[in-house]
Amino acid sequence: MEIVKTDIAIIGAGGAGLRAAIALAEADPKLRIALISKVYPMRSHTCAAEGGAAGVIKSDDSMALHFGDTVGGGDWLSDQDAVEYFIQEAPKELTQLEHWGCPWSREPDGSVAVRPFGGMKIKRTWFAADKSGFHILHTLFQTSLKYPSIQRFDEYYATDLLVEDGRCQGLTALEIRSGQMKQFQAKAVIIAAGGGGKMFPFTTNGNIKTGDGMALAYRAGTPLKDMEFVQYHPTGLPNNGILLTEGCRGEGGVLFNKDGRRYLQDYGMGPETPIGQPVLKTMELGPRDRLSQAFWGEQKKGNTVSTPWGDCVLLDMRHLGEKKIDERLPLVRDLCISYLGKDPVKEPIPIRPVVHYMMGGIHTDTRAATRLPGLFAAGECACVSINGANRLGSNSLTELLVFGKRAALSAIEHIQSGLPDGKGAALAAQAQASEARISALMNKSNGTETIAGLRKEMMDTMETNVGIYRTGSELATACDKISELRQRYANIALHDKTHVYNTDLMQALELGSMLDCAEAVTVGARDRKESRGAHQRLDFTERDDVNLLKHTLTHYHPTDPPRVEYLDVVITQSQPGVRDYSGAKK
Amino acid sequence: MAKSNKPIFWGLFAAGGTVTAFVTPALALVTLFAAMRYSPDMFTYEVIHAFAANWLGKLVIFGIIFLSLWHAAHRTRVTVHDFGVRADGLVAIVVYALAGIGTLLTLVYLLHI
Amino acid sequence: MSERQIQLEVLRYNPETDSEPRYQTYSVPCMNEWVVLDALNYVKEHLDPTLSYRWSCHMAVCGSCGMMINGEPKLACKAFIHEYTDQIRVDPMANFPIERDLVTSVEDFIAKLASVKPYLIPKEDKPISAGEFKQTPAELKKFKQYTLCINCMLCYAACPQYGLVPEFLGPAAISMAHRYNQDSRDGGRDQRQEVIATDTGVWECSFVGACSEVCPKHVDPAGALQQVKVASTIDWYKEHLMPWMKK
Amino acid sequence: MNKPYVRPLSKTSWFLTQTRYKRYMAREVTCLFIFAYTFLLVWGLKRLSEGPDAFNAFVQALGSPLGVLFNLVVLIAAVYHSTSWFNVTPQAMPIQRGEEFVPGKIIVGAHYALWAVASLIVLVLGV
Ligand SMILES: Cc1cc2nc3c(=O)[nH]c(=O)nc-3n(C[C@H](O)[C@H](O)[C@H](O)COP(=O)(O)OP(=O)(O)OC[C@H]3O[C@@H](n4cnc5c(N)ncnc54)[C@H](O)[C@@H]3O)c2cc1C
Ligand code: SF4
Ligand code: F3S
Ligand code: FES
Repeated sequence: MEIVKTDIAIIGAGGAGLRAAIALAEADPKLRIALISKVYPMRSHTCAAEGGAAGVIKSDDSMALHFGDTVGGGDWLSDQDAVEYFIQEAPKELTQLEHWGCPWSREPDGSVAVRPFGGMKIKRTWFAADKSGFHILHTLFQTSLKYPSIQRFDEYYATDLLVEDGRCQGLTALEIRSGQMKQFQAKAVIIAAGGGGKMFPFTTNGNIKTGDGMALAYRAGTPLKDMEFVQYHPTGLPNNGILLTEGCRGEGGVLFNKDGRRYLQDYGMGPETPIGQPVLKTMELGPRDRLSQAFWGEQKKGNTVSTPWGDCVLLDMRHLGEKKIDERLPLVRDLCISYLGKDPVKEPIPIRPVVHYMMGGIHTDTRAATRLPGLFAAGECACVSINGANRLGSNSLTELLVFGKRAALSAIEHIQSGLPDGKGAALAAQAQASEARISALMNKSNGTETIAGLRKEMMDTMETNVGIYRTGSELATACDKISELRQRYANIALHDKTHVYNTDLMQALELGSMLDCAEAVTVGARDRKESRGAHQRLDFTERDDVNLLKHTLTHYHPTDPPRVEYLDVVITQSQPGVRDYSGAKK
Repeated sequence: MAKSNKPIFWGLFAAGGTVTAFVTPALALVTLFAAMRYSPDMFTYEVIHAFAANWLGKLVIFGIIFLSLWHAAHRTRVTVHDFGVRADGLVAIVVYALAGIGTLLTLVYLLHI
Repeated sequence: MSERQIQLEVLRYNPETDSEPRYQTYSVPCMNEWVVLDALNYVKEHLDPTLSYRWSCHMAVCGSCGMMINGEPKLACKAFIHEYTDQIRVDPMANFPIERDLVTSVEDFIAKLASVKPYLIPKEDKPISAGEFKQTPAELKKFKQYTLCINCMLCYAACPQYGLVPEFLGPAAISMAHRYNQDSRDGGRDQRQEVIATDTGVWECSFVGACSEVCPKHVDPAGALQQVKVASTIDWYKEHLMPWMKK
Repeated sequence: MNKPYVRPLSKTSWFLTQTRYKRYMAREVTCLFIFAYTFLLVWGLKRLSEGPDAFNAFVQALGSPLGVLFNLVVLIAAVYHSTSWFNVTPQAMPIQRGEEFVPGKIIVGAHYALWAVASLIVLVLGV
């Protein structure tokens, strides 16, 4: 097996991975950096982010306000020391991107423009029309081309971490193009492999978001945190889950039920604000969890519109007018016309909540370090946690930057701490075991389970039992089912025996990752007997700050369900309070 | 890779393309009328000669012919390439030589008028 | 949501068993609102798990699903079934070597993109603490269109000059250089000219215009390339006829 | 093992594979006619410099069926060249006024208008 020797290996070349790579290259041009990604960097799902990235820059804003919005939005499950660090770094990182050429939208005087976003009290979301993530990703990717020390391994699928002497010393990866396994020996590894929304059938997430990074760390023995918090975005296209950015509502779009009522006022987010004059943190500018829950309420009351793709409510943007829509939301218009055949300039768009983001992920501290020395994580796959029980829109893109860089700096500190040389033979043995696992998977001919079949059962389970509102019995069913699917996974059949670009094999590996993550989600949800943020239980409707102002940590077990541990939330300034999204009252 | 010297020719090509786009159809129409004897007293020696005898006229005629030649020459070079002939150096010499000769002759004739 | 039976004719190539590509036809029940990518996914899930192709976002933004659909370079996730008859032919992107099935090798494009220095080379140094560079909406608009490129390479699949002369830098790479050249914050044009104003750079383009016709993001690379030619020509004449103008 | 397959592309007949390539080649080939026509003009100039008889003989020769046909073909080619040239000018030379770009249609329209004026002048002078 070919060995690639490097100083720091990064798994994932989305927003977080690229930011980390650039930070490493800038910190020390002599560092050897291996940037490993299963897709070409600009294909990473950061490209799909539309709305924008939050950071305090305008004079009417303050760090304290961003802090308050984030912690309240996260239903006090956020670690406040992490949030403090995050909001301090946010404007610097967004300005840094500007210096790298990101085409942020501008005010007439040439300064960067900001837009309102759900759950934010002040306009503080930097945006590049409605293609913010796309521009961030391409700016980072293109900037990374400046640094010769960043060696890219595009279309390499990371399969296992190498852990020896209690620290992470590299990984194995499959070169997809050739089907060959490669061993990467590194003094530190940063995982930035994105989220895992694909374990649900109806999601804004791309095909590549299969929780690989989380599963890699999890299997290597470092716990996953708060996995039960899965964010639904309230405005997805009903037929395929394509996201209509929160910017739609930020710019003044409103939500109606089938009777033409602005129903959000019936869910504690009123009073109704005049059309075309959105008020921050009120009505349509409430947070995602509340809006998605309100949809569920309307559906139960029979107030939704039925469409060929299921029950919907209507997002009306007509009053914004063609000019504003074309300037601020061109992609949204294009997506509605192309994929639904409806023009938001002319008619309201049917929408429904869709799985969007995972608040949980690899447990890291404020330094982006995991519990495994030498292993760091950043981006959606990590859980620092700044997002707590519910992420505010536009905090994630910023998080990629802030903690991508942080992970890089921590990794450098780690390798400068005087590490002993790795034991080549031991690492090679692990790498060989990893290779053997893959080739066994590929060569098995007597499997009876199909990838597509198991995947569908997993998705159905997650959708029916682990949705916006959950109950103990459904969650118990889900836990059993996922655990069963994990057993059956061992009996999977692979039809494609070709080494070159074997997507069948990739899907099998991805399914493995998703099942591991799904188990952490279901077990975490079953055991969290309260309602907080995105985790709402019909059998425990209240938030329980006495017993559960805590993070869930799930520990992997190869055959059994995970072991669950709880960890106190870090509170520095803000004691749990009431989340108030009826700002218009005051 | 050094910067190309194609701009010399491309500049002429572009200027020529614009000039021919504006005047060649009309010119062709005039000569077509003349060829078809559309009207006996058009395109007469006297009128044309008077035009070409004057310095401004000479300049206009030279400008049109010069730019048209170089426009056509450069595009011919590309077109020959597009038809699969890969001897670009040789083709370039031939077409630019043709345009050069045409330019020279035009100058000579104009000075004789 | 009507359903139609579509005959999907896909070019297959397995480098380990085939000496050359061949077509394979799948009969796929398609919803009318589907895109060709949905049909391929149907094949992969239900008919033939060995079919290989790239995709991710399903919303025409990641740029991975470029292929030839009825001979036309398209994003499979933006090729609507209802725009086709019941017979659809799918080929890997033209002008690129086929790695396997619908997967092509794109290293050449990536290397070319990297070669044009597609990043901001700032006119002036400015520390982060001094805040952002000012840029008016008009200055932004000047290059905005060229930032929309998703690197899908459909323009390369459409450009015959790239097919005929593989060394050609090609539409998207040169447009990206132009994007930075046009940015009011940038001062790197001279460096990029060294790469793009060459014989295998912009001068290989004969303004076929196919690139802009197929570009799913309306980047108009053909326009960008002509603008680069105009600017390079002005450079040349300035340099040679008015040497005193040189910096 | 990797064995990328390169599809053959004919260097001499590639342009037959797509309509847009045929349109392109038609546009490129106009230059041959413009080339030839310009030489005709040079020839005419020579005859003009040789005096009225020579010039009249030249005009006479133009009138042959071949001459008429040639002029006709050139006319068609030249018109095709003009339209294909003007239609793409906004791409090559966009004009930004304030924040917005002048719509391509206006730039193309202006060229067509100017074309009409130029043609009129040539016709008035020539006829
Ligand atoms: C449609 C949509 C809109 C959004 N809009 C916003 C918004 O407006 N504002 C906001 O703040 N957030 C938004 N988000 C959330 C945000 O975009 C994501 O959380 C963020 O982009 C994730 O970035 P990342 O770098 O962590 O991962 P990604 O960009 O997903 O990148 C993951 C990387 O990991 C690699 N990878 C994964 N597995 C492996 C493996 N096994 N081996 C090797 N490489 C691997 C992939 O190739 C990829 O390069 C949005 C999300 C979606 C889906
Ligand atoms: S210019 Fe257009 S066609 Fe070419 S790569 Fe970019 S987006 Fe794709
Ligand atoms: S198709 Fe090719 S030749 Fe030029 S205008 Fe576009 S790059
Ligand atoms: S799947 Fe992303 S562009 Fe088609």
